[in-house]
Amino acid sequence: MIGFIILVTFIGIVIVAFSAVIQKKLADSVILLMGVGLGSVVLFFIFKAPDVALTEAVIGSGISSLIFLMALKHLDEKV
Amino acid sequence: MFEFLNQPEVIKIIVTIGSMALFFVGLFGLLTRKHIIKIFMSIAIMESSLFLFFIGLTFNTNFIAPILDNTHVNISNMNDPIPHAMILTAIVIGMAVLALGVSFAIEYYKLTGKTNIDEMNEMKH
Amino acid sequence: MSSILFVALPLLFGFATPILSKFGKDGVAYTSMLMQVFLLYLAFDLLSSADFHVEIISIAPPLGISFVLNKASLFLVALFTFLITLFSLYYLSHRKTDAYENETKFFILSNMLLASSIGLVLSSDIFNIYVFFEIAGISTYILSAYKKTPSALEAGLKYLLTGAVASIFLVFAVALIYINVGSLNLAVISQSFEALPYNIKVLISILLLIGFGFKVEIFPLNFWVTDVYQGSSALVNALFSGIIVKAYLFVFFHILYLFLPSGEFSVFLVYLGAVSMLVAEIAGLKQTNLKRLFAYSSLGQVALVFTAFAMQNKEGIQAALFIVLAHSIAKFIIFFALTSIEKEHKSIHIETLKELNSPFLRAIMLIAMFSLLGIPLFAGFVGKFLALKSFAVEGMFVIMMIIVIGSLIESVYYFKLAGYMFIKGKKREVLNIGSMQKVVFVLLAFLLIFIGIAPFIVSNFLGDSANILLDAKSYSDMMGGV
Amino acid sequence: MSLKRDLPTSTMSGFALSGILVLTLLNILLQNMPNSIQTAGNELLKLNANEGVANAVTAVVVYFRGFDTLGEIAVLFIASLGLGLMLNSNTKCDIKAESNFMLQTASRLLFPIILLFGIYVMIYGHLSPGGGFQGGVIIASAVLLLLISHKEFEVPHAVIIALETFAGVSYVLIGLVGLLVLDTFLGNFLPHDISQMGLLLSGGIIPLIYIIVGIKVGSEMSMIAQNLIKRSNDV
Repeated sequence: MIGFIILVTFIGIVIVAFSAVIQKKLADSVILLMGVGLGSVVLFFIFKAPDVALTEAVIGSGISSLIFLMALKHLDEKV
Repeated sequence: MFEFLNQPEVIKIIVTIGSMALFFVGLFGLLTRKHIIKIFMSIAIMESSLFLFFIGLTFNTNFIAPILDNTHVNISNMNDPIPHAMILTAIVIGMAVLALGVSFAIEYYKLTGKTNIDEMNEMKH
Repeated sequence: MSSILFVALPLLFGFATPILSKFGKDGVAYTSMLMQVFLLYLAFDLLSSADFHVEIISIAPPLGISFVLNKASLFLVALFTFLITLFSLYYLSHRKTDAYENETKFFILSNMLLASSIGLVLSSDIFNIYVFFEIAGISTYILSAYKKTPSALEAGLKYLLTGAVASIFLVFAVALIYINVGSLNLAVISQSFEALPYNIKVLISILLLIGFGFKVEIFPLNFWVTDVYQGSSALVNALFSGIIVKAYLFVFFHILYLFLPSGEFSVFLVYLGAVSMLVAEIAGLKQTNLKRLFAYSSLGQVALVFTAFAMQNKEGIQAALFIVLAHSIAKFIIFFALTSIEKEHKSIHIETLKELNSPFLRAIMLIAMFSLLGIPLFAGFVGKFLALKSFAVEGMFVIMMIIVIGSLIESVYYFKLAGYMFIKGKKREVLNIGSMQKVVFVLLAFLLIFIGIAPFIVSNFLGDSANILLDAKSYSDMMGGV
Repeated sequence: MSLKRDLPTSTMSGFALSGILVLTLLNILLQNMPNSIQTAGNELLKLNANEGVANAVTAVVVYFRGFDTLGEIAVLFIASLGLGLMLNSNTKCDIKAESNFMLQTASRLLFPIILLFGIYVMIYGHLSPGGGFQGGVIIASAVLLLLISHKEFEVPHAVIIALETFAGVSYVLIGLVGLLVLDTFLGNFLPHDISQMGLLLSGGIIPLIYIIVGIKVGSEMSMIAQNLIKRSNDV
């Protein structure tokens, strides 16, 4: 069961990451990046690394998304 | 039908292929995207792919997380804590460098109004 | 006194700046100057007492992190501390007229740069080297973008992007090493690195080469260097070419000698270094901006050091360490002189050298250029001579020829510059140099001449450090026979 | 989004180049799948048994490889210093969206809860997953919530700088005391015997350092958030 979940999560993360990279509107790609962060939190949890999962959740998808969204606000991007 | 997926070797292969695919997406974004924030995002994707690759290959499915509760469970079937400590530090360092890079990009945009990496040539003239 | 103070004290002073700035406006400047002098005393004390040992941090090596003090690393520690003290001395007198507006941050960053370059040189744990790689990187990014002008910000941005990509490849290499070897200690890795499958060994070496290649300014990966030099201020360029590049060079080859003692890839690296020297010198010919010109000359000299290190024999490494010493001192003189010129004449075009109206500065710059050129009786000559001798001994005449051609090309634009020094034409108003700055200039120029005339005091010390660097066995014995 | 129009040749060549690179990388990795080897982690787990710390990852992060964490704190300190330097130009551009009443009351309600959770994660770092970094950033996200919802809310500048300085200086001083007492930098000089494994005060200096790390990370991240959101004019 674990292998199946890992496979599905990895496929999901790669698809979300690829669409985040080729997305035209930057705000959408930041939100898709949060999806990648969420996916990697699930994977770290499956890999029995709770500390890393918590750090990735708080910093990887939390504060990084804040930084990117604030940057978009300062760069006057069409949000 | 999905039982064969649970063997450790198969999981290691899935993790390698998956994280290298994510690395490919990040590398593709780095090489082709022009907007400075997109480039920082691709670097963030490359970094998280490496962390998944590293933890994915060093974890053992039937071991438990390296947290002892007070029943003093024997230490033999515990996952190796060193990669967790390394990745923990690397995530925070990656975020600190990204935050600094974004502040450079903001200040550069305020002065010159450029966000496209190809247009950034103040030095050529 | 333990060698951890080299990292702990700058961090302590960095964290405590709000307290230090309570002691008046110059509180931070003078306390950090005091600390650097103390570290200088500590470096020479460790060097003279020659107690080469392993400094344990929290738990004993193979599992814990430790600092390894031997002749080679202590030589660089002493060089870096000496140069940073002169840097602060020069800045203290320079800032009377052209201080950076929030100056405490400037002192914190230069202290952090010192701590991280010493940490890079001393550390014996590959992930700890990655952490110092990042500290050094992040303080150089901010130092290069310090002036906040568009070109400085672009320089900082490009430097940060290449640094981030370099650290990704380094993390990949560290991850692969831990997965296959199971330990992070350099001595343990060096013992079981031979037993790894050939493909993995090649992959890890390539990733390390790319990761460090950006920072060591090797040919395909040094596209960003000249923009960063031109964008950032001349004072900070002295730190870049004098201290931080040398730390990365030393760590890369220290790791290479430990992992591949048999020198499997050394021929490829020698050719890579020689080609990048040639390309850098050719590109430097038609430059009119002085900072860009000296950036290309730094690329050429660093590539020569890379080639000498890549020879992986005693003479090569001895020559490389010698050129590191001579090049750092000469480049400190050049970039300090450029700072004074830039402050006074506001332009660093090549023509301003003609109108330079300060015989003192012209004499000092002449000494530095002669040393960089390799004119006998100057430190640079001894380094280049030893390097050419090491290529000849190994019978690599193609490399020797490339290096000689590169040096000839370099001498073309250096003689052009030297010629400008003697032109009698129209002179600008007199450029006055502070008394403290004069002391720094004279001290550096004296060192260049003294080492040039009497190289034997340094060369046998460098010879022993070359042997120590090559000897992976003694490194793991020092680590407690791991 | 028609693929043909949107992907010019440079993107296709970038796609092909990175594809080739990663494919060669992949087949090297797949051929040499690592079998599980005796890593240094197992010895550290045995060593951790007598450090009296329940969360082995915290023991490794703070004590066995404590120098990395000190270096990492320096990276975060320099990053927040650089951000303060870069973003303090006086062009103040606050959030244009007028935050309505509901958002303000909700954030005022949520702030203490998130703060409490962050402090819990920070203090229990050596017993349950979590610790200084995660707890500090959770506290910073609580501060961030207020920054976004209340336009006039400014992070109390003097308090944050005092906290940050206290935390940084005491971290290095603990390391130096370890150097004096046990002759190893960051040595564990406080009593840490095995009997109180699960208790709050177990593990000697490890929980102490992680709380200090939490204070430092929390104050620095809130400074970074403030600089990004409000671009306040001094740091």
